[in-house]
Amino acid sequence: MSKTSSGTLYRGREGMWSWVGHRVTGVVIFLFLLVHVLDTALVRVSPGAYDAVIGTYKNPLMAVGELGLVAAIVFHAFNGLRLVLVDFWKSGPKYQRQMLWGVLIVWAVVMIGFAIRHLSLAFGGL
Amino acid sequence: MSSEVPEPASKVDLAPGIGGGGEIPQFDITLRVRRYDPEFSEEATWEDYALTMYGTDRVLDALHKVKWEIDGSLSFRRSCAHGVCGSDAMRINGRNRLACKTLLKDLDTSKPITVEAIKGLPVEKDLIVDMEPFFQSYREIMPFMITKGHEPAAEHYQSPEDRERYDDTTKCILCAACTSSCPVFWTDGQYFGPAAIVNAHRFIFDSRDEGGDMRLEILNDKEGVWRCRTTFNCTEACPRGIQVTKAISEVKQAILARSV
Amino acid sequence: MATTEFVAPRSGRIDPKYNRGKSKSGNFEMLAWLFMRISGVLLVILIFGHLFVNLLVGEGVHAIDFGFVAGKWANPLWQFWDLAMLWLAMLHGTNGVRTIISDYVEKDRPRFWLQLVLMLCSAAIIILGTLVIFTFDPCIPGSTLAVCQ
Amino acid sequence: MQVHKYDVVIVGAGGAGMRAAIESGQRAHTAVLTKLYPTRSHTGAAQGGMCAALANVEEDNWEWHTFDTVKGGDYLVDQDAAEVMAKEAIEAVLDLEKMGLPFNRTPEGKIDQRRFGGHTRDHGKAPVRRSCYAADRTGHMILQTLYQNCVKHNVEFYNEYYVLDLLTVEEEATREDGTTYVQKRIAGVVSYDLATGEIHVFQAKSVILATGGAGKVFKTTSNAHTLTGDGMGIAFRKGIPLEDMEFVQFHPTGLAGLGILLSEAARGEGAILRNSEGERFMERYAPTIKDLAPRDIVARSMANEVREGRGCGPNKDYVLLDLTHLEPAHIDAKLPDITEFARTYLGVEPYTEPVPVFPTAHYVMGGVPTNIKGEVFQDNEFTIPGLYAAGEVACVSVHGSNRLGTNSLLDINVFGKRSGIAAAEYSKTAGWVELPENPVADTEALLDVVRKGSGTERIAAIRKELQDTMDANMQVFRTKDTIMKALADVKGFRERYKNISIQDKGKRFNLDLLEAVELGFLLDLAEVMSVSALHRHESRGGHFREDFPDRDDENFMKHSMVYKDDSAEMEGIHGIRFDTKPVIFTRYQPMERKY
Ligand SMILES: Cc1cc2nc3c(=O)[nH]c(=O)nc-3n(C[C@H](O)[C@H](O)[C@H](O)COP(=O)(O)OP(=O)(O)OC[C@H]3O[C@@H](n4cnc5c(N)ncnc54)[C@H](O)[C@@H]3O)c2cc1C
Ligand code: HEM
Ligand code: SF4
Ligand code: F3S
Ligand code: FES
Repeated sequence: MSKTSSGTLYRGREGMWSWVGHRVTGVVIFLFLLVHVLDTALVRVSPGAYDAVIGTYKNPLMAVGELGLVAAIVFHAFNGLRLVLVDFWKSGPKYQRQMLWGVLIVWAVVMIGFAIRHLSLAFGGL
Repeated sequence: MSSEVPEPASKVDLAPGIGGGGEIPQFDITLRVRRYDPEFSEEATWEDYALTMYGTDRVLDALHKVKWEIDGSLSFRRSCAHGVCGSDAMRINGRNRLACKTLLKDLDTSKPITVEAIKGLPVEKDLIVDMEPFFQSYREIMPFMITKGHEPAAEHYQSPEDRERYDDTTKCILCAACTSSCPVFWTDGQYFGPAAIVNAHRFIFDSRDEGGDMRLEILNDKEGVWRCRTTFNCTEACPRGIQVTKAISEVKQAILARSV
Repeated sequence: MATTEFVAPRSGRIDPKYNRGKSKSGNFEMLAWLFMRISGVLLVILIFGHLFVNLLVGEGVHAIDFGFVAGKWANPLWQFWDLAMLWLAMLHGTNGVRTIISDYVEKDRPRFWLQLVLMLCSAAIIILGTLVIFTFDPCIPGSTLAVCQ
Repeated sequence: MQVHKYDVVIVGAGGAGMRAAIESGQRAHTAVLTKLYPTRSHTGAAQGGMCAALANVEEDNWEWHTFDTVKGGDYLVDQDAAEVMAKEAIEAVLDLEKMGLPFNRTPEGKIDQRRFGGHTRDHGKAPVRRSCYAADRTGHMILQTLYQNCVKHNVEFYNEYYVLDLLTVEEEATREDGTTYVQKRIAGVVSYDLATGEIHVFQAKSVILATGGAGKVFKTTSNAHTLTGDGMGIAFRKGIPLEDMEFVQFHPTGLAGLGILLSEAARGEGAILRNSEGERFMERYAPTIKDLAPRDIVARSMANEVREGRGCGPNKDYVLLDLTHLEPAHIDAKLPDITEFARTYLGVEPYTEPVPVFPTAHYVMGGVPTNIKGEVFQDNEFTIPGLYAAGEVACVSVHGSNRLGTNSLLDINVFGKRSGIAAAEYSKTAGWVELPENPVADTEALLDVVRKGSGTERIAAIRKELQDTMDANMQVFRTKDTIMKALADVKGFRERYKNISIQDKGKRFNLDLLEAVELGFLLDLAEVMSVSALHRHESRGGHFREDFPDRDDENFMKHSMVYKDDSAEMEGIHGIRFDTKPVIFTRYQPMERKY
């Protein structure tokens, strides 16, 4: 039986790549959330255990990880709003590309602000 | 005919270069085609062809040149050669397009131009895919006008505004460029696909048609419109410029509106 | 030279190559789709509020410890906030991963098992999280926290 | 080899084939065999419209339509057929509308109508709005609508099945006066499944040919690559005559070098033809209506400008269609698709630059002779029971020597429907005709020539030379010498054809093989066209002889009939017999065709 073509990577445009991004970030957030609920659940076990796990979040390396996570959430969130607009706003499909650029700009602004604040807190202690 | 058109002087001066002279630009390209013929090998291979082409040549002309002058076994579908029959959707430099509507000069000719079969449908040979799954989805949405008897004596009446409502989706030539560009369709091939939805849209929003509910029911299926993740590949691939994603959105809204 | 009974191979009469269900799913996919969008919008508020309070106010991540959490959950507003966030995010995420599994896992059996694992995990996490929030008692013996005084 | 049995087999799924299938499919066990997926058929390329005297926007009636058709065809029209067509046009349009075709609408919601070349009120007094249309995509909408209705009625399609042979048997029969003659009967067709390379025999009580035109005989053509006149070629090889094949319509405005059609609507909206000097040269040839003269006159004028050295471009081989004095908004509203063609294919911006154009082979007026029921004639006297033809492949002779714009979409609907009904009704009463001893013998032989050929000639090279010589010698100007040149060339090509080889040796999707077979049909048809043209010592409609520039009703008011006959020998041409058939007159006597 013949098979479907594999060949080169499809060169989709903004719409396709934003979808790839949305999917990947969605899964990443989901996996984090599973872990996050588990670690938060430790508050039921003992304050010591909770503080020990939370302590690892205060490690500068984790701070970078956290930054990535927040980046993922912020992108997923803003792009999610864009998707809602594409679906429910009459001119959404027409402006989907412009809206994606909007998402990316807002994302960058938020992330720069957050990164400065967060990293200085994480590394500098204040 | 239209009298408001000004009558031009019987003789005008043509801009230089229009009336004659001028070289026809000519350039060399490498056409890189994905070949596959299960009669001879299970493996698909890339094959390069060096060609000299002219200014107005299209990818279809390059393929013809290969078939007619270099290797007659290269197989692809084509008919009208000007973008109205929908035979020759293929992946050119990684994107779905009609070979007969893609001018070589609009591509980057310094690099090889890759040509391969559209994705998501079984490849039969070279650039030819099995179109049956595609037409199967098309047939499932009942792509014909449904009226509940009482035919008018002459024509059905329809206002120009009502006619305009579904104009965009009547342009579809069933080329499959959209469906085979859709990342959701590539996954398991069960999604109805944008083309089927476009053709359902054409009837759902036709004021004369009375079968809209049935079609909305069909597209409310788990392989229906809800699988669309608005990636817009379809809209960008459509050679007829149909606003495919928008049409899909309108069908989603219609299903929602019907349920509340 | 026998006349073969043979239906036209490429007309509507072929066996459907598609194994689409015969319209049994009702409105489930539509409701799931709608839920993704509504929960998404709500999550923006919930998650951003959460992140803001946890990571940016005061000393940020350094301030988080048992006492911080305990202090927050003493307030019913935050209790409700986190509960809503938990449920919405988990249902949203689970449904998202469900679509992803059905997209990429084509064979029925593996698809079924993966979905089952996903559902069980999610259910466990949701129940666990809910219990934690509701049964949380900050005043463990010897506590020095303000709420326990 | 597989054998299938159907009451009715339809060959071709363009407008004519599918219109027939909708009728026949509801009455009898029907199969449609088509070498293309139905929606790929060239009916979808038609832009302009479909005429019917609906009188939705102004006074009109079918009798005026009949007159215009007869006059447009330079009186070589069979008037009984023209009457049928004009009368049934109204129902044909309404049928399509009820099937769902999205016609453009008038403000009251009725089907809108617009003007089209040659269609007039009251026998030529003024232009009339008769053409029903759907933007500039009328053919597309017709094709889609018919396909949709075939899906609705569950028509059985055999897609990508190339029909390569008709199965006929011959019987002795007796006339009323006791004399005997040979009666052909149809037993079925033989086809080649492109996907597998297998041969399938279809036994059928009725067969309808609807394979479309043969534009690919010429180099510059508006026709699809797949319009290679298969149906005409197959019928001809079975001894069925071809009627009026010298009449080919050349559309004036094809994109230069490509042949892609720019609809007449462009000139209707005010576009002007210019030569390299910038002159509006139509003033010379048709001083009163200038650029809006009939297609054949405009095409000849353009060719003449080029011939006299006033062509444009590096090779001085085209003229210009100037739209630059029109408002861009007007162009966008009225001519969206064709301006897009100019932009896409020539990179010309019609707002600011004139578009290079040259006449392009467009439509074959001739074809397989039929009567108004669609029954195919085996000679001037008898039809072949069970064999029908409709659409461009057929010659009912509603177009005579020159087809009016919009009359072909009408033709395929009216006669497609008629032949569909007639074929199904016939199959209900008729018995099966025994298949010949070895039904696939001829087809295998045909394919073997190509498959086993180990020569050095390439199909594409021969085809290109054929098209070049037909463009040079058989286009809008013909003389005895050029026709003889074309015939001599074709003879040479035939010799070379025996020495071809193809590179694709497989069974799957072997289009190399089928292109070779199609070239065989093109060679036959080029020869038939040339022989017909050679015998017609007059100029009429699409056929213009510079050595006989006038119409000659006395000697040539008759149809040409060309037969394949291995014993025939005429003016040095072997194997082709030329004959004529009277034209049917009902109401109108020939008058000079003046515009
Ligand atoms: C660019 C263009 C514009 C036109 N505009 C107009 C217009 O505005 N108005 C108008 O009235 N007319 C117009 N015409 C003419 C008109 O469109 C055609 O004459 C008409 O559509 C022919 O229809 P058909 O059904 O006979 O053939 P087609 O639509 O060409 O269909 C032929 C069918 O036969 C099949 N076939 C061919 N060979 C074989 C074989 N060997 N075995 C099996 N199947 C076979 C093909 O697959 C195809 O399905 C236009 C033509 C062109 C080219
Ligand atoms: C912050 C606010 C959020 C918004 C606005 C949002 C929005 C959306 C939307 C609209 C979709 C549907 C996309 C589609 O159907 O094409 C979606 C999908 C998804 N979301 Fe979210 N979401 C948010 C948070 C989250 C969180 C917290 C998680 C993880 C638990 C998550 C995981 C997912 C997943 C896995 C998908 C599926 C992706 C896919 O199918 O491609 N989202 N999101
Ligand atoms: S919607 Fe566009 S891309 Fe899709 S099949 Fe129709 S014409 Fe082709
Ligand atoms: S590409 Fe596919 S995901 Fe939707 S927008 Fe188009 S159908
Ligand atoms: S060949 Fe017809 S669309 Fe390209």
